[in-house]
Amino acid sequence: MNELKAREPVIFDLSQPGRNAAAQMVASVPGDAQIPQSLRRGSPPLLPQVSELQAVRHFTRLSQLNFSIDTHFYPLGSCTMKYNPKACNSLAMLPEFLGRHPLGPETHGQGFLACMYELQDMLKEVTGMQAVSLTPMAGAQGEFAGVAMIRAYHRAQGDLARNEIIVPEAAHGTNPATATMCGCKVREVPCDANGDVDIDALKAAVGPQTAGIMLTNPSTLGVFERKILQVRQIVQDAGGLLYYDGANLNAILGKVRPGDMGFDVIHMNLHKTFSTPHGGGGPGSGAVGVSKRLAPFMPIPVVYKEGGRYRWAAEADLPQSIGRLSGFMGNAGVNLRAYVYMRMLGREGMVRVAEFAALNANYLLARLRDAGYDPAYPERRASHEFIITLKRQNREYQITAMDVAKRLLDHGFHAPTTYFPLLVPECLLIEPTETEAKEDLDGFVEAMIDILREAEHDPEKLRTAPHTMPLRRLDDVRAARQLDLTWKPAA
Amino acid sequence: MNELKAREPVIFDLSQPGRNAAAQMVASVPGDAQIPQSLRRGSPPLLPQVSELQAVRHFTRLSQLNFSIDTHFYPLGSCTMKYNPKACNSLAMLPEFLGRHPLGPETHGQGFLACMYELQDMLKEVTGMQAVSLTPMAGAQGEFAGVAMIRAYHRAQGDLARNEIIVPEAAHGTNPATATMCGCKVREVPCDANGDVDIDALKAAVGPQTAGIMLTNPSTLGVFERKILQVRQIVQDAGGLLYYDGANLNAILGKVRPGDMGFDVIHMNLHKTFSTPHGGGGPGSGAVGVSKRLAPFMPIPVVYKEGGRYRWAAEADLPQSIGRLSGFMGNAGVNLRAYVYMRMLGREGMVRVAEFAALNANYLLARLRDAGYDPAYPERRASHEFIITLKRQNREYQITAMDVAKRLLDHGFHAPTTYFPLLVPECLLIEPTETEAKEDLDGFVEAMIDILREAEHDPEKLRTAPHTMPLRRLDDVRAARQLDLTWKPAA
Amino acid sequence: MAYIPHTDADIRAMLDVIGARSTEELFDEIPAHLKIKALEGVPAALSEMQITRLMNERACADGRALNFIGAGAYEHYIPAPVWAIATRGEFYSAYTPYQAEASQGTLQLIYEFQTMMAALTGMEVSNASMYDGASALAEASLMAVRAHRNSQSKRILVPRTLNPTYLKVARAIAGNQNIVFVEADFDRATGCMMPQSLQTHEGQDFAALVLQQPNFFGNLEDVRALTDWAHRQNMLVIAVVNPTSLALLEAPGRWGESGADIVCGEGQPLGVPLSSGGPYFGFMTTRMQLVRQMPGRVVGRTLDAEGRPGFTLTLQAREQHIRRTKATSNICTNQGLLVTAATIYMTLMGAEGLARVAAASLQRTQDLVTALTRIKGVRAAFNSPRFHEAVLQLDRPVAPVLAELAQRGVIGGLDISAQFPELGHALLVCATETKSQDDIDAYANLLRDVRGAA
Amino acid sequence: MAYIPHTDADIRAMLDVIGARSTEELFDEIPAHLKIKALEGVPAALSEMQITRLMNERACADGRALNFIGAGAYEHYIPAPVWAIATRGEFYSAYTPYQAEASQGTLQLIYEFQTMMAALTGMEVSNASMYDGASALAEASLMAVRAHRNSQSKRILVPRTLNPTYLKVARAIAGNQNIVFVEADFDRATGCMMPQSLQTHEGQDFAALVLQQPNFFGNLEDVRALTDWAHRQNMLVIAVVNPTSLALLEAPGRWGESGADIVCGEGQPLGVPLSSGGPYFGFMTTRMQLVRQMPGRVVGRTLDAEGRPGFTLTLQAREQHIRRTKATSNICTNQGLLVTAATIYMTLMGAEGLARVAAASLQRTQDLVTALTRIKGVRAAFNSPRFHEAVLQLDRPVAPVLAELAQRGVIGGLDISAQFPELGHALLVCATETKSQDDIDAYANLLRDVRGAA
Ligand SMILES: Cc1ncc(COP(=O)(O)O)c(C=O)c1O
Ligand SMILES: Cc1ncc(COP(=O)(O)O)c(C=O)c1O
Repeated sequence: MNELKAREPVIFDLSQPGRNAAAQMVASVPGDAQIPQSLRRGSPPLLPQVSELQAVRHFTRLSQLNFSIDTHFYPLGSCTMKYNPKACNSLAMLPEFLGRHPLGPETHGQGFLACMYELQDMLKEVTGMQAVSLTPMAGAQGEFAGVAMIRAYHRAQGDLARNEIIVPEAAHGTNPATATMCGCKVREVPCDANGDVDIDALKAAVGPQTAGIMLTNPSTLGVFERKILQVRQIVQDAGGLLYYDGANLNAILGKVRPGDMGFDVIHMNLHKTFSTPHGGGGPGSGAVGVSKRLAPFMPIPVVYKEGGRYRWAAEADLPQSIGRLSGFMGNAGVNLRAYVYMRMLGREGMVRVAEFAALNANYLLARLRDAGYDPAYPERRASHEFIITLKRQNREYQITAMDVAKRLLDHGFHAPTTYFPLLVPECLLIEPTETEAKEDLDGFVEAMIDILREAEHDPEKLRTAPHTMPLRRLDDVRAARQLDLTWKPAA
Repeated sequence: MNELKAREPVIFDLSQPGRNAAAQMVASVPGDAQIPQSLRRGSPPLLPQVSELQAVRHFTRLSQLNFSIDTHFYPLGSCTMKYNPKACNSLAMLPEFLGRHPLGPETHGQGFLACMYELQDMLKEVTGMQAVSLTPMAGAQGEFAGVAMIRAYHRAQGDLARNEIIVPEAAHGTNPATATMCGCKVREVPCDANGDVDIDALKAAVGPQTAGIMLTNPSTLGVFERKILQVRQIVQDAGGLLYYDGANLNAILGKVRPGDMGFDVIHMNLHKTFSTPHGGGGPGSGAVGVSKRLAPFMPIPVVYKEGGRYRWAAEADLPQSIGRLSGFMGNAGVNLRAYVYMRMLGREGMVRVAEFAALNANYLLARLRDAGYDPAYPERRASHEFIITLKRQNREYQITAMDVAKRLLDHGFHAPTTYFPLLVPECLLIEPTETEAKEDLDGFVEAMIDILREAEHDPEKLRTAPHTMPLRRLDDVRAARQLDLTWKPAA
Repeated sequence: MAYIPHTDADIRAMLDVIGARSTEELFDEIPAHLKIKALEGVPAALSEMQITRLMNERACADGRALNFIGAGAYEHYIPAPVWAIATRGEFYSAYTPYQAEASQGTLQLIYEFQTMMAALTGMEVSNASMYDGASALAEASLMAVRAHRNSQSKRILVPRTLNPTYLKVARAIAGNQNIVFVEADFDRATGCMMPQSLQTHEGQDFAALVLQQPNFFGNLEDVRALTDWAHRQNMLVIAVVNPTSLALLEAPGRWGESGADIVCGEGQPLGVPLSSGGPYFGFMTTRMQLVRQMPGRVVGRTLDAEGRPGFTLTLQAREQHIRRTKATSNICTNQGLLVTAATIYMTLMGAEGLARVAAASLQRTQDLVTALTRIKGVRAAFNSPRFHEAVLQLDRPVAPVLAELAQRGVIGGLDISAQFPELGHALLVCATETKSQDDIDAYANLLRDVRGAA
Repeated sequence: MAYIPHTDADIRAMLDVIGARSTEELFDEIPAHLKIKALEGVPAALSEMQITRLMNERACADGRALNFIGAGAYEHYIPAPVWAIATRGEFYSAYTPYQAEASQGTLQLIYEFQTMMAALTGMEVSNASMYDGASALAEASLMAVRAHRNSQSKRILVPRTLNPTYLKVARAIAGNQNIVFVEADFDRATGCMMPQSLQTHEGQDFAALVLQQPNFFGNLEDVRALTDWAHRQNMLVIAVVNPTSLALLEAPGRWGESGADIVCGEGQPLGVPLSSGGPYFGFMTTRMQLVRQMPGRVVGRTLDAEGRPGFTLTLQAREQHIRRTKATSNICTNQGLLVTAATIYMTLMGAEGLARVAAASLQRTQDLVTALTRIKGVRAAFNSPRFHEAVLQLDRPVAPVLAELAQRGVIGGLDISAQFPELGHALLVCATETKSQDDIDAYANLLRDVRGAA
């Protein structure tokens, strides 16, 4: 059992007027006298007033209130919570890299640019695509870049009618949201009972309005899309382009390549497959790989190599580009981390990612099935993740997937993803990742067995879980109804 | 209330043959073939076999089982547990400093040597001594250097009879132990009822055998030695030298200087007064400052500055030196941390250390007295620390100082030093340090008030404390009787 | 096997439980002819020691020249605790706090962040971050169009004094939804928008006016008058601000009569290193009234089953994982770790520290301008009050001068001549509190030299 | 006020409670004429930004030359997790684990460390660290004299192949208790002690024989024969060992018939950076039988009040805070943080990783010797098998050659001519796994150049 530390006051409750972290103060200069009175701030902003020790203690203690990969098994499906090597962080944070201004001269950035260039190359290789742009700052922005390129392509062909994006209903929410943001209509197609795309529905959905399809593979149902070539054929025949949501690339690394399957564009989540840290919500990096026909439309900048020197390629080189998606060149530091990771894996290590992710997922699936849990797709192999559904337990014991999730916290495991994908009732999407040892998987199974026993004999214990966290279950309804989004001084 | 995380298996229990942190492995080379068979190891040492993630998770979780300054108020008397600025660490760990070989050429160490030289200078200034050597690696080694210098001095004077060191009975255990290690006899002298040295006893103790006195000031009783000039006179008149245990320098920084009081040698604990981290037991640095007559005997090496260049001074420069106390030049990185800290405090900040350490100590003493606790020296000002004695509570409620200490852990405070100094019964030696805010002192007082109430109404709760730690009270007697000092594989 | 903990015995035992003979068999649902054999194009694995050496060599090659570029990314001193704490595994290796009870650390920190950003900008609510400043403006533009109650307009008025990259990004992103950005010119003498120059746009239907303060040139716009003008024109006001400057400059929430409606900007100056351009974070704050139109994650304080206060993600009905096609944005992963750093940074600085940084930066830039304009052929382009950036005009092309300076260890600013041809040989410079008088003198001497030599 | 949290209101309230008018009054027990006014000689305070810049400049000035010195401190690659974890506040800012229940992290880690050191050295028990390798030998010498059951001798026999600084330190420390160190010469051809050469000391009363493996020259001593000889002579055997080498070399606990009695050495190679000489840590292991004579802290596993296993400091009756004048040593603060780093290092390396580091270092040094002795006027001094250090003999004084190399970026080894005049122009070199063939070639080419030029 694992207990988190107790609660910690809000930083403003530690504040005292006149207190500060003095070693951080630069000398007072009268610089502000140069600001016209009319533009000056009326009263200082309410920021904390604490000593350096208070700040260090507060945030150190806050950190201890988190589960994280570094402290807990964290099988959050779809998120690929694998070990983030410390070296990736320390090498991306070398002082010269941290100190480089993004608009600094290329002469003073050849080292950095070399890393970016080689990263583009390695990503091309693992996806089988023709070119890569590293600028999207997360998966969703990679999706945006992809759909925008698809639109730009059709427009460049003079085909202005294609503004519909097909999205299988199991897709991650970012897929439909991205299509909308790109000004497209979304047409959802269902999956069949085994988790593959419903081919007849797809056939019915395509037409001259079809801009393309966004396919996640392995899908968020945790299975490989077996009809992928059929899907490709149907969409291509209809004149649509093929978008590959590569968030689950971890599952197929070195086994099969989207480019070889005829896809036009893929986004990768470097913060998943290439193990950059999730940072409590981010940052990520959503690099996109493209086919030859989409290459002219890539988001800029990208890195070119000419005569042994590296340089940024931008508007002048790629006049048809969909443009810039970030103020500079995307999440450079995240890309550096991915670069370091990929170099440490090397060609032989990449393949193992998929193999051991699959081994861990299929092992966990087999053991949970033996323990009495129901796989959502019992006929299928797990990819790097899989779904169990608690529909039966919900009926029999009136416990929910959320109850099980919360009870897992008491056992010292972060919960799997709950209620996603939306189409599987009472589901848990479980992704162990390849970096977890068998013993940890076994520990998780033991906990799940305990929980199932508890569901039978003491379901109330589940419904009221967690019991060992600093707080009991939080009232989300109240949070949304009585919005309290900022701290306010006591009246 | 604060709960620490649950227990963690011993690393060997996580080991599996064949598992490793592969990214850390350099290529296998046949280098060992060059070792004659007769000298080769028979079987590999039993070291852990874990993955990098397992190692990171294990030690991260272990860390969370500690109280520390960064997470808790830690009023451990005599240890000066003040905030360790993060900048001191990061600047001492600049790659060039970390990478410097200690025997590398001085041409490639001028930056480092400049810091050491200036640190020597600043320490001279704050102590009023004539010269400083940074080589002792902790307070106790500083003491050793000091006593060795005193002996060397007498010997150089041809006075071979002086081999007795006078130590007030309140002294820290390192004082008598050091004198013994230096081949001296120890003569203890008592303190009077108000915590000052018993002058009559001192007079009786000195003689032609007196090598010197080791005086801690403020003493470990938490009070300033008011008769210090008398003490000096008596010892000097008897031909002895004066050693100043400066572990409590924090209390007098910028207020009074041992050199001005006529002392011949002082050791400082840079890990106390100058806030280098305590690291779960160390490292420290026990720099020594000396008077003119002891300067020729300083431990080597020290840094000289000549014509704008810095260099090591060693055997050739100081032929009378007591010699080397470490393989290179002491805990260089600790000295760097102290240097950074002192530069950030500056001349104005030094004085504040003593002022606010005294303010916090006297405030805490006043409040605890009001709360019903008995100061050991009610007539005296606190220095930077003070003693309360639980003799009365022990009699009335049969609770001990240890019970109170353990119960404090449940309140989220590290316990003060217990049962030291040995001559005050059931004592707690409390040192808040200047970096703690009033609110934290108040929180500590609240806890002490609660505990006193509990002593009256529910003393068993104290006797069985702690209750919220990962473990209940540990059996020290068993630990010493049934020695289990290394993990052994299950038979 | 790097980062794979499996022993041979583990593999055998696991395959047995699965009922497979080899790991290869686990991929039997992939059409066989699609499978590849190997990734020939990826180099062989390096040990951590080898990649460390390689990265160190590359970093050293890039060096640490003295930098005087700002232009949207600013070199401020970052207190040592900031990243020492932000990189603690518990922050670094956690994800979006979906399980609130096991993520109170991240959640409470975001709540504190929201409070600080709301305070700094003078607004009521903040989200938990956007990708960066530029994309935040794109999102703010979409939000303004969505949120405007009395207008269906998809047109947004932007000053030419806006960072040109921000406009590009806003167009690249919001352009897909047919949002049109109309540029309003600036006054050559002041380098600011002038209320008069907006007269041509009066009475036209715009969803919003964008105001950048300080503007791309570093000049201070008359945001009071502009805000009031925009509101009279039935436009919302989107403020794009530098957070450091807000320690001294009026909060957007109090611009003019009723304040800006949406505030966004680049959070990088708040404790995030330059790092070649990212990861940074965008921020966005707004009025409570518009909170349901705001994109991005939001944390709220609530109670647990025993009535104790705690924190949780809230208003998720705006987000893509619930609302899908109807979401306020597609953003999912955001810039959490940078928010962590910024929250620690703001805590350590406080209002006083931030004001000192702002004032020192302002002063330093002033000193730099003074030093450089003493050189023949160098003059200040504008006569407005400014924050910590300035445009200089040279008597010759900027690029070769910068190249020469760079070779001698000084990165002398950004050549903006191509983007603003009307300014001639224009150089945008910035000096923050990190630059000493010696640094400024070194730059000036070098520039004098380089000019002399040329 | 740097690091002082007190507000004016706090100060007033606190003085009120104390009943004092000013903080100055709190010092009224100090004789007035002793008080000083100010510390004029200390420079004014620097902000963290300023000292950061200063330290960076100094570090840069020192640079990062390619280093081939060993001589007791070895440049090995340190995995990134080691210091990322060791500097976590909970390890870094805690103290000696006096309150066991609130210090299980440090305590368990030390227990794991003790286990690893005992395993590596083949002994039964380990302490929780000494200051460094040299002082550990001094303590081991004192311990041997104390612990010897059948001898009152205060004499200790040491080989001249022992690191000369170790001998100096042992003399400086143990000499005060009249311990006498007698040196035994080495064989010129092998650079090792020879059992025969000890014959002169046969039958004399010594408390112990010190054996360093590998010895100061990097050569491998015949520790089996020497250990057995010493035991026959009624001496205890103190082994001084390089921990990395123990991945390949026989553990001292199994030297000869009955093994060494006390093992000590420098722990630095186990994950501690060179850092100009410290902080490092000394280690010491011994037989269970001698545990009560061992200096330093020791952690034991015990049970809590509910019978659960946990860790605590034990055998404290040996230590200064209990035993005072009768303590085994005066050591109090030790090198805890370095032990933390070493424990993480050993965990990440495992026996396999450590063996690879050892083998690679050995091979690299071999390659270096091969490359350098191809140069005219450079030859290997000894013909023994060695670990990862070697003595070369040059045909000219070493110092100017080294100075020239250093100026060109290579720190070419340690000049030991003065300490060992019988070896002529002697240069001690070391290459660890961190050196590539390119590095070695670079050194060789440079040396060839330098010799050519001279
Ligand atoms: C399948 C899938 N697609 C897209 C995304 C969106 O990626 P991001 O969160 O980086 O924007 C995710 C992850 O959250 C995902 O799991
Ligand atoms: C008064 C006093 N003297 C000496 C020492 C010994 O210092 P160290 O532990 O650094 O050896 C200490 C600290 O523990 C002390 O408090």
